[in-house]
Amino acid sequence: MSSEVLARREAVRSDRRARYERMVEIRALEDKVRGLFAEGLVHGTTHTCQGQEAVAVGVAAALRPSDAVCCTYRGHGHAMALGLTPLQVCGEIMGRTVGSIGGVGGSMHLCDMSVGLLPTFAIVGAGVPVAAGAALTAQVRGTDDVAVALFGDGAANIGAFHEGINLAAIWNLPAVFICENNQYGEYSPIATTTPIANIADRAGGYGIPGEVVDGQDADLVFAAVESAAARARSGDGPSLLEMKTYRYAGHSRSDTAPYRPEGEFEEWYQRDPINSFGARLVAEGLLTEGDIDEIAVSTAARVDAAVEECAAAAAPGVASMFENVLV
Amino acid sequence: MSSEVLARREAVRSDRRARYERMVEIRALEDKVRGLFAEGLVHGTTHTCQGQEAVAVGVAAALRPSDAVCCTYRGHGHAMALGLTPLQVCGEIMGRTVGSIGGVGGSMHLCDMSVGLLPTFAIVGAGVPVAAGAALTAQVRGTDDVAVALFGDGAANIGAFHEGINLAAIWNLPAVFICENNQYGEYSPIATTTPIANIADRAGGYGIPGEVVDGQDADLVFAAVESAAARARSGDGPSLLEMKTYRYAGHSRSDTAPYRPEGEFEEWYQRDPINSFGARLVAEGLLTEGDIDEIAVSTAARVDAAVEECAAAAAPGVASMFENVLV
Amino acid sequence: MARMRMNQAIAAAIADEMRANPDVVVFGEDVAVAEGPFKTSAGLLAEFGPLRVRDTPIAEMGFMGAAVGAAATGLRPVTEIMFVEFLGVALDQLVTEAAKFNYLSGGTVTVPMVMRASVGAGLGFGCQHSQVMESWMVGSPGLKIVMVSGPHNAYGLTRAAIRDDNPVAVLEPRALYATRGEVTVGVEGIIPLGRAARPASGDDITLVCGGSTVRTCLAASGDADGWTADVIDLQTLQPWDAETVLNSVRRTGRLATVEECPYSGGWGADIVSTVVAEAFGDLQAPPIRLTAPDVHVPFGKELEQRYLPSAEYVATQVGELLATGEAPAHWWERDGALV
Amino acid sequence: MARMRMNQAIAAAIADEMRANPDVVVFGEDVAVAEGPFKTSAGLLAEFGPLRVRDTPIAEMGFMGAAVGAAATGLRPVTEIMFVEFLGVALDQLVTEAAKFNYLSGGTVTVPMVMRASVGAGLGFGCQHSQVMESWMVGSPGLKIVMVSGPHNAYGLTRAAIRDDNPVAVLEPRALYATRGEVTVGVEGIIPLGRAARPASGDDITLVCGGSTVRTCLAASGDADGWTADVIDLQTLQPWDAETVLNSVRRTGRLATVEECPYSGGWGADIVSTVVAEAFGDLQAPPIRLTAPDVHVPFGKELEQRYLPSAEYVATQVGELLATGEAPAHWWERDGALV
Ligand SMILES: Cc1ncc(C[n+]2csc(CCOP(=O)(O)OP(=O)(O)O)c2C)c(N)n1
Ligand SMILES: Cc1ncc(C[n+]2csc(CCOP(=O)(O)OP(=O)(O)O)c2C)c(N)n1
Ligand SMILES: [Mg+2]
Ligand SMILES: [Mg+2]
Repeated sequence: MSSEVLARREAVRSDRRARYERMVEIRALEDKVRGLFAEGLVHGTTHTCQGQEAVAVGVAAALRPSDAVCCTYRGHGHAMALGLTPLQVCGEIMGRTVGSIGGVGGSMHLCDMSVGLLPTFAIVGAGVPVAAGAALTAQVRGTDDVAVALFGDGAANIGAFHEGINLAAIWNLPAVFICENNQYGEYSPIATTTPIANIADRAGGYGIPGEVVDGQDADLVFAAVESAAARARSGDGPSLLEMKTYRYAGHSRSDTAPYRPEGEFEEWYQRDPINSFGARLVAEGLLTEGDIDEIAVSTAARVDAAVEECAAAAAPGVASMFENVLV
Repeated sequence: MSSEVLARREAVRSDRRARYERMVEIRALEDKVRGLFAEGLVHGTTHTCQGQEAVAVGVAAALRPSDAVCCTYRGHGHAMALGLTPLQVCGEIMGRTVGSIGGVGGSMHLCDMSVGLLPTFAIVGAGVPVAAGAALTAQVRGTDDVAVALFGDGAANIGAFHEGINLAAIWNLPAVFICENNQYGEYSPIATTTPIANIADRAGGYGIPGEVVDGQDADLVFAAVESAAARARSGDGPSLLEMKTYRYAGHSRSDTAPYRPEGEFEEWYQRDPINSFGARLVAEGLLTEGDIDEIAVSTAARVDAAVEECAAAAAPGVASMFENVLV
Repeated sequence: MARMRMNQAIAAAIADEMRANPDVVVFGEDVAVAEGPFKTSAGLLAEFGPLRVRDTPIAEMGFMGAAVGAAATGLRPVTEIMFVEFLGVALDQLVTEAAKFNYLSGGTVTVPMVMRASVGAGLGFGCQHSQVMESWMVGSPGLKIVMVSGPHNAYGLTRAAIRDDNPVAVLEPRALYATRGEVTVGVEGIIPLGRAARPASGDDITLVCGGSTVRTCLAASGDADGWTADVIDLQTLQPWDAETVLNSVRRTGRLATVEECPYSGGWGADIVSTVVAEAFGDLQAPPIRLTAPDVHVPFGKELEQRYLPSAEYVATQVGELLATGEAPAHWWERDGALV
Repeated sequence: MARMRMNQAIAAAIADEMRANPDVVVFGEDVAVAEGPFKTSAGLLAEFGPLRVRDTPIAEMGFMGAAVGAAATGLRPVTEIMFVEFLGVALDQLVTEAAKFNYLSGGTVTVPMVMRASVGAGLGFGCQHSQVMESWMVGSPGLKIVMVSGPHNAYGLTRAAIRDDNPVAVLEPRALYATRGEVTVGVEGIIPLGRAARPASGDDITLVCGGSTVRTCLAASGDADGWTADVIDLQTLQPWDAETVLNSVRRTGRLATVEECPYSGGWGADIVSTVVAEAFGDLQAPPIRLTAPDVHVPFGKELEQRYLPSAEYVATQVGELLATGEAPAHWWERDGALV
């Protein structure tokens, strides 16, 4: 498994076409998830990331497998961009032993250390100081790895954000703090909870660089993360990047997003990260229109197959409840 | 007691000479506190505020008794400036029934709601969101009271600071957040814990005004707080004020401040808030040199008498432990 | 009387208190416009407006602290912690500030705030969103803790909590939000804090429960073969109604506590230790505790149900206790349990 | 063997682990330059330098989270929470993140971090700086909890905690930092987690204690008139050594737990509830719990000492238990106690 995961990661790192394909794959799996609930194949909740795929692949492309990533419950896309297979992700969502942690965690809890994905965080903001700690490891050991925290716009108002970034700044840690501003924290539009327009502006309060990035453009995301990571690797400390993006689905399974102003989705969809990146690759001659169609079809088939494999896979037994509690 | 407390508050509010006298009184009591430990009259710890008296009287002068004040463990000066008597403060430090909460709290725990002093906070940062809540009461009830949080430079790095100010900003609450930057958080110089020069600059992250104030000048403190309070009273929301000040003593009883660079204290002492304010009042003809001497002598005598009264006062009995736990 | 779901009963209780007292305000994450993730504040914003019903940023320490400050200066805030685990980022304000303010003000300041939180397993939310965590709050003098077990007492206890002058934590099993039941509405429906209820009575054993385990105990004793139980729904966990429990145990001679939390650190241990100290001579068998095991709440429908003490489990354990006079092994200690 | 104060023993334990393993790092508020407010990190910065020994901002959530991240990626951080109450602003990272990481990584990630905290009353720090708060941590699967009771086991348990692959909370009674004692230094001095010690043995009662109450129990039993006690210092509270406790109680037939925390929610209840379930037939008297009352820790030397269970109190309660076979009333329940 681990070699497949690493190969998938390497593809995203080295090949923009693979980034495109991965975005398509992420979208395909996320689109299936709601249906799985309807079919009774999953219970509980889930947080999907349709619309935010460019952030996922851009970040993963800019990082090395030895870099550490602290991600949230909205983590399916990041996990797959980092290399996890649809089987690992969907298996976890469905609670099957093929899931990335054996099916005992569920949708919010993915992990694969072979590509640097720490256990994803279901507590808002918790990953921010944890990323500082992972960066501390790199600093103490003298490697040039970096640690990345991914968190939402809503998380920028919680104490852990403030404390984690301040700590990284004062210790000059090799960390990159990436806010995925998808415009909503749960059902609340950001303007109702956050008195400033750009989260990136908070960087000034910690004396570190802050930058607003177009999160719908995988190339721009990649470039911004790569340069913040390079800065961190060379000992110049942390940065705060804000990816302006949008989530197409509701906050979680039960949310149909009735709070959205009319036309908002449509406006964002104009700049759909997958469509626009595909068009760019076609324009650059890296893909043909035919490739685009072929990728859509073959990816859907692959994802369908993974979902079916999950449905047929075993659920963890009672003993699993008692495993990995006290070593 | 309450009428004396209110009268003392009114004096500070209306009369700059009273502000001078109160600063002298604060200094006199604080200077006695360490000795009380030596004499075995107090146990535990204490945090004194010599050098920060101008902040205390400037803040108290600008507020009304109906305004709410959330202050820290370094609260003796603020309490007295707000009107509490030396007996109430020293009684609490010494654990006597004459103390402001009956002697069951100790040095870190003062309170007198008749002048708006909420229970002082021994947990760093805790008072910041609590002040937002007190401001909420004013907003909901439609009064024009304000709430003030007083906290240290060190507290500006804790989550409660971030969450409390952000909440006040987004709700446009009538609050004034006042950082007493006395250059150290416990034994750590601020530059080792905080990556920016002015805490006031963090105001931008919340879209509210931030201002650096000379905390050694009682008039400037008064003016800054009064104008921030006026802004809050008129519905224009919270502000963040940073008072640059200095604590002459160590952090707490057991600290002799060995970490201080040579000459630092002496440099700050040049601008001692009491001496300079006294000189100004003399220059303005509001006091004579003779008054200055007289105030020193009579205040010392009054404080000595209060301390003696405390020493003779009863300690709370066992029953007090069981009071005020569940109503 | 009115028939409603538990989440409706909670919203009704808050609304009735808001009508009765203009000082009652409500805030939390998405409680206003969206009416609460579990719809426990349905209708409040519409009726009481944005001054009194507010959405907060995601900042539990911030808004819990704001509740403390608001309560200390005259309001009666009702706040919502969406999942009780989120108290882990805000506990200071509830336990170290609110609960101590009356003491630290020499009795001059009260902090009449309510912290409502959804608790418990059963809905597939995974191990950071499925716990009960009473243990974070028990042992905090100055704080009252309420566990609601259905629409009826959710209404009555919530109203009492809002009226109480102490900070009160109200724990709501989220698996029960959708349960329907008859509710006595109006002031007659208010249920005093500190008193247990006895939804079933019997002679052979006292089953002490609260929150989600009340229906478990009722199901177990309702179907029981050859024994009857006094089922005591604590309702208030701190301070708990020792008199009712002791009177019952003195009569039945046997005690089982039924808790949703892990064995270690669960509140049932407090009940047991008090009962053995006070009523040792009346005990005909060792008091036992039926709990979840000392593990994280697993994801997966079957696993999660296995984690929770079930009615069948209660019946089995009580049956064995009665038959042998000895404490039966926990299910996870039995041969073959883990295969 | 070396004679040292408890704070020196802690610093020595950390230093020895830092020498043995370059992954051990230390951080907390004023632990580096100032060597810790209680001097529990004396000499560390000088010997190991600023890369491994660091002062943090006042940001417990931040640095506790940093410890989680550092531990998950290969370091072994030792962090200091100056007063355990400050965990109230950081509990999430210890209990909801660190303790669950191994589970949430399918066993692939360990979080070998140590959270040291000073605990307890007796020094006049007032009610927000004098508690023990084990209750915040007990009941958190995946977390170990250690209570040290003097220089010897402070050294040995701290080293074991640093070597352990789980997150470990080490609770240090601050009233004992200045106590001197003989310490077995070196790897022979390492004391395995999960095992209790028996600093005194006897026949009439088992006194289960930990942290500051160990010396209380030793003083009480040392001076006892007409009875002898097995004094069991738990050392590790989670998981606690049930075997040692049960074996002792089966022999003595009586149990008293002696705790510094308030009666409600104290760990002794866990011990009692397990003992009554497992050894009911061996009990000759009701197990009792000797604790502080359910109040805030008062300021004032006499009051604070009165708050804590004293050796005299232990002697009185045990004497009465032996004489009457019944649980004596708590001191605060007795006639005239509160005048
Ligand atoms: C401390 C905490 N508070 C509240 C929640 C509930 N919650 C889960 S996701 C969420 C919204 C987070 O919004 P944002 O940070 O913008 O991330 P997004 O979901 O948009 O990716 C909330 C309130 C939580 N998990 N943790
Ligand atoms: C949450 C928390 N962490 C740590 C402490 C211990 N502590 C008490 S005062 C203090 C220093 C605070 O510095 P600052 O905010 O600058 O205020 P100052 O003491 O200088 O007035 C510390 C670390 C505490 N009381 N609460
Ligand atoms: Mg968002
Ligand atoms: Mg300071």
